[in-house]
Amino acid sequence: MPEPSPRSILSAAQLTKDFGGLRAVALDLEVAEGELLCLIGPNGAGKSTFFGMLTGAIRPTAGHIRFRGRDITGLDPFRITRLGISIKFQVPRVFEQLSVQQNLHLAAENRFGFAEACERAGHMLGRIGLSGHAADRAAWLSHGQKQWLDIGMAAIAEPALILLDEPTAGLSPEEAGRTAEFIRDLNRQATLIVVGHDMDFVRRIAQRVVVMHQGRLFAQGTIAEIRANGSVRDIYLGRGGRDARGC
Amino acid sequence: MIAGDTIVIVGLEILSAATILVLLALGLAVVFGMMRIINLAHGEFLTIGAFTTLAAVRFGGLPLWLGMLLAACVAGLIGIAIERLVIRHLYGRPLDVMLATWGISLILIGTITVMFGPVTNGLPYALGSFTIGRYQYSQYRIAMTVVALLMMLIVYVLFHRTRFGRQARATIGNPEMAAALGINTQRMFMLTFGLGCALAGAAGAVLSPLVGVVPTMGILYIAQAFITVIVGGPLALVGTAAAASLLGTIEALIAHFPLFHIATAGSCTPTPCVIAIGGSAFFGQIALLVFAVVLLRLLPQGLTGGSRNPY
Amino acid sequence: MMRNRRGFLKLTASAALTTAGGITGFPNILRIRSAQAANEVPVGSLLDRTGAFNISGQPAIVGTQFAVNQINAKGGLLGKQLKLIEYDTQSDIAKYTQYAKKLILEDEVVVTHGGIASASREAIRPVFDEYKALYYYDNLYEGGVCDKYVFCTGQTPGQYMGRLAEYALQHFGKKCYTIAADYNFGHISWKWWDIYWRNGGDISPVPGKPHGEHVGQVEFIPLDVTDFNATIQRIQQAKPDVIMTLIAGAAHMNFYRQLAAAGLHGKINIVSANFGSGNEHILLAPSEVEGLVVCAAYLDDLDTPANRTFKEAITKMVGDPKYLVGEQVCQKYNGWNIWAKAVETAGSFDREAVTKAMESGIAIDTPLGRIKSDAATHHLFYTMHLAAVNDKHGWNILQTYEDVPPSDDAKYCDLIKKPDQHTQYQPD
Amino acid sequence: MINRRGDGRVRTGGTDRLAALLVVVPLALVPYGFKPYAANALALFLIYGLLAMSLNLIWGYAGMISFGQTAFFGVGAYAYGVIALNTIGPVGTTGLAVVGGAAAATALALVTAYFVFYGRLSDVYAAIIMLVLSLVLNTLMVSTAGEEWVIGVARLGGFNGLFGQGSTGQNIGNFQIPPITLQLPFMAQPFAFRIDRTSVAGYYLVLGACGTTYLAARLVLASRLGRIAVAIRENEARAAHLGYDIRLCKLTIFTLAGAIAGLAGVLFASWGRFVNPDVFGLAFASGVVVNVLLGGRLTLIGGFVGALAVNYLTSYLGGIAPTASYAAGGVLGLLYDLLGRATQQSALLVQGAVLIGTVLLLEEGIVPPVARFLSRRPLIGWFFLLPLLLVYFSAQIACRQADFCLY
Repeated sequence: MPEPSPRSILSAAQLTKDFGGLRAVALDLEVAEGELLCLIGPNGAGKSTFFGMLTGAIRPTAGHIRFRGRDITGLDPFRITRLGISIKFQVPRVFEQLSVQQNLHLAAENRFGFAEACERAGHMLGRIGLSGHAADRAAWLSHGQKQWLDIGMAAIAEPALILLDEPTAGLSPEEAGRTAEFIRDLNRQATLIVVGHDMDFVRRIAQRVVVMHQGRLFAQGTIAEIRANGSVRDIYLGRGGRDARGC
Repeated sequence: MIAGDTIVIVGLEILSAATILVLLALGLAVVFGMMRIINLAHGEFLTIGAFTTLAAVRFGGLPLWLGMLLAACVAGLIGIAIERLVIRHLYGRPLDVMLATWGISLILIGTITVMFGPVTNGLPYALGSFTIGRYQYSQYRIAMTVVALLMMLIVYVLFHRTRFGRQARATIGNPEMAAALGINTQRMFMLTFGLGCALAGAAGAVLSPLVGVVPTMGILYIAQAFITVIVGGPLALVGTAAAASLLGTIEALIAHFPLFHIATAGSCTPTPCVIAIGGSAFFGQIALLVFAVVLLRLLPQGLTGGSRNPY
Repeated sequence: MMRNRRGFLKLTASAALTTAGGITGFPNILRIRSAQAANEVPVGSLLDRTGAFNISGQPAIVGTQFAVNQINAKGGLLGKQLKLIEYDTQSDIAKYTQYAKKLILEDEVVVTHGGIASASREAIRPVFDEYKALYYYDNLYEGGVCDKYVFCTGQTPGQYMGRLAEYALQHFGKKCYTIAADYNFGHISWKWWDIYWRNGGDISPVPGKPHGEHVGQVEFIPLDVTDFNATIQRIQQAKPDVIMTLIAGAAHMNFYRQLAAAGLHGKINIVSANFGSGNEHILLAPSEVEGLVVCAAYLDDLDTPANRTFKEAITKMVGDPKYLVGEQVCQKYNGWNIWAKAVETAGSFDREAVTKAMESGIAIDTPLGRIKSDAATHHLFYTMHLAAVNDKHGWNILQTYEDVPPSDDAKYCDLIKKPDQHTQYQPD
Repeated sequence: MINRRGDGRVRTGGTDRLAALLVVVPLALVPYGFKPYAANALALFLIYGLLAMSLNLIWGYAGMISFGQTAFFGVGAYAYGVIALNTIGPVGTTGLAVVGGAAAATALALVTAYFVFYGRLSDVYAAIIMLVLSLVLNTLMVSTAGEEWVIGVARLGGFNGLFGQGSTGQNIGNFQIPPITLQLPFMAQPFAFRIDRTSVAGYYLVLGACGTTYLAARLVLASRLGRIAVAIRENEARAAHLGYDIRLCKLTIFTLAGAIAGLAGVLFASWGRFVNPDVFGLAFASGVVVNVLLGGRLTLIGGFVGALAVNYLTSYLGGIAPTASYAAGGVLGLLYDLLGRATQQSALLVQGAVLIGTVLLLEEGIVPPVARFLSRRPLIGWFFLLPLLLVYFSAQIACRQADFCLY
């Protein structure tokens, strides 16, 4: 288990992505081993694109991503995952036709092999509170349960860095609360970058908050500092100039 | 050493080859390229067009051009009927559409055979010929090129200069949104499909004075049509035009000039056995297919794959 | 489980049988047993009623049914009625093999006629050889089949090329450009045409006889090519006196039409091996093909009493006075009749007896004239007609030759000296 | 494309045994209950079924569709033919040819798969590319009629199909493709697997091959590879982000499928002792897809069921002679005439209707509903269907073998 330390686990240097002339992301960012970083920003700020580049789903136009000192820019998703970065997408992506247990097992098998994956899946079922649904088809789960299953799948292979894209999207307040606990719990083993929308969820988990706007790092600091920052409020209220999508 | 008139003739051959590909592919481009529907019955709509023209001219005594117009309409109407009866139930299930359209093509072939019998028919050729140096060339082939251009113009105007076009593009781009904007998406799909079939019918009509008209003729064209559309990529018009001229050039050139020879085993008279690569219709077709595959390896989305809006 | 229930099951058996007969995918026993009625003898026919080859298949079926009906109407063969078992091979090669096996193993037919394309014949020849069954192939084809169990009653290159070459050399000139279908019919026919053309109409050189030569390269046209543009330009480049076409199916329509469209009709003479067998002379305008010369076995313009009555009877059966009686119809009719003759001569349906009878050189008079079986090659001596397309979708018969031998097959094939052959030859 | 209801593993333990019995018993007994033709036709249908199963494997379980399985089928058939024609003389067996045939198909599949999956072609394009591959091979093989296309004694023979030529190039149809001929340990001399009046070994060879391949495929699907394949079918991107090498997995499964298609091709060439370019044709290619869709794309057995259904139907239609094909004049006559000509086209019309019907009404195909029925009402299966089959076949056998017929 990596102890929290100032050592950087992930660094993005002049990381840029253009979509047909539009600059979606242009970012420099350092993430320290073991920290729990919250990434916020208005719609189209480029958060998901940034995640896409971290996981290899999107090829950067320019710039570099280093993971534990190794350049992973433009690697295939599966290779990046094998290096220890895993992601949960904004919309839960689970294997709907497979049972909950099978979902988790698949996620673990690649790293731990069949037998161990079974017990780890069982264990994870407990942690995400779906023990009662082990044999159910994922398609039958509620939205919140799917979110948890997806997080579980991202975490079960014990990656060093977990990316969570809006883990509370569409959850009720108390569900969000449980999710927050679970995330803090995960942070004991892994570094986390969480994209969040609703501020009090962010407040509950974040150590450091980074605000993205129009693809750039707009501001960063503790949650308190960010809340104090007037211009941040402005961009949330849409006073910060054109939105990055340019429409 | 190639003489001047030969060069001109080869040029005309290329033009003609490209024209035929455009004719074959345009309707499919509208349906496959825009609605992402694999219409395996496309060839049969060519057949329908050809037979309608035949019937109109032979039995109806109409002038050829009128017959062709009629052919387009008939094909279009049949297309719409089929869309209503079968295809509209299958949107979002591309493979099932493919299967259904295959069944439709069988039924169409059967029905046409029942109506017209299995024999080869045909219309006497229209127009005369003109002379280039040592060669004579059919005027009708030039006329075909004109018609092809005309058809493309019509498609362009329809989709870019009319209300229908805007609505259709909106629908195809994002059905839910279009519906929310109060566009009758069902109707748009229906009309787009109908248009595709009408174009196919017109193509069949235009080809009918040139080729034997048989109930099974559609099968001969379907592969070429698909290749052209796929190579063309998302842009229905530009893509088809580009792909057609590219593939047409390749086919015509390879079909006209032998590239090299390969000696093989086996006893031939006169010995030795050689296989001439190029210089025959066969290698024209092979070249077309192989080129298409290689090109798709390089540009998986086809020639116009780079562009972002698919119309 | 079955044992303890047998009693109960026996009761329900018959019910079960009928249901199961319906649901399981195999011929119901009832059908099999009723197949052999006392005074009936089953005979088989494999033709393409549907699919790409039905152009030839449907007239062939007309000829077959007419022949069998006529034989039965005359009281059948050896006192037995023929029970015609037809299968639609749907232009699918695998179906040919499958149905051939069915005819032999299940319907137990005494003879099978059929096959349109050479490919279909080659697909089922192995089956008939394996089961030692009798097979008749009644089509004009590229020649060379030499098989103890197979009789080819269609005319072969030796019969339709020799006289054609002589005529073309005499009237058109010696420079010939050949286009051929890019499959076996085209390739093998081309080899024969090369021989007959260069020898001025004979299978081997004859000193002092005018002989032809080729200009340009022989061109093999893939089956699915409909655009002859390039070919036509190459022909103009080569400037031949005469074009020989060894093409098949719709290619005929397309080629002559596009040739005429390029304004070349009348400028270059055309001879063809098989033009007209698809009634192309009716479908194409005189302005496209008038003057084209063929050497054919059957032409519906043959003005003989035999042919007149034949055509009447056919149109009556089909119920369409304008029905075009083409070569396909007559070929199948002749094929069945010469088999019937053989059966009567042999006094038996047995394959070996019938084969012997065929090899005794029996002859019959047909709508197209006399045909006589050739012992050595299992082909026929033919009556051939040299004819040119006239200006009213008909033929001008220029010359008629009787007892034209299958000289090409005779060159390689002798099933009397060497009976155990099941192969096809081509010229070297 | 994924069906939202069935998950492809509908059948459960007990029903599995029942289903197996219901399938295996009749298949095993056919040669004794019917004339040799039944075994012959059934063998062909099973071979088509095996080909269809190769598509089931990649489509139903890995979610990748290929219209070109026929390419591998055809290559397998041709390769078997060429090698067998050349080796049957000197060696006396065709074991090498069987291996070679399957190997050739596998190799082609491997290359194609690399090209498609590592070229990142999108699904529809990939599917069509496979079809194009098949069509190219078709055009190519059709034009090999010339005498320059000879491999050893094997004459490719263009449209007329593959034959062994004699010592001279003139004797082009000298001998045809031999049936699979093996020298197994317990055999005195090489044994040719044929299906005729005297022997049905060929049928059991096909049946055995199909059964073994089917079980092997089931094993593969139960393995890690199979689980990843399903994950890919369900959500490719997610599977990739779990660290699975999608392309490698696809490549493997696709190559396996190619090998199966090749094996089917080998059996086909050996069954008809003939192969010609039609095996690469458009009709045959789409036929495979049809079989799979009709039988059920999400079950391995679906392809077999579809192939049996379609082929039995078309064979049956091919057998009905046209009624009233020639009619008298008059309006009624015209109607008769139309009816007659329609019956002539029935093979096409009915097949087309079946296709459309399946797509519109039977989205899952035949197997899943039947399987669900059996698993819901196993008693009907055990105490009605199974006995029914046993009775029917015992009666048939009694009739065929001992000529003791109930009617």
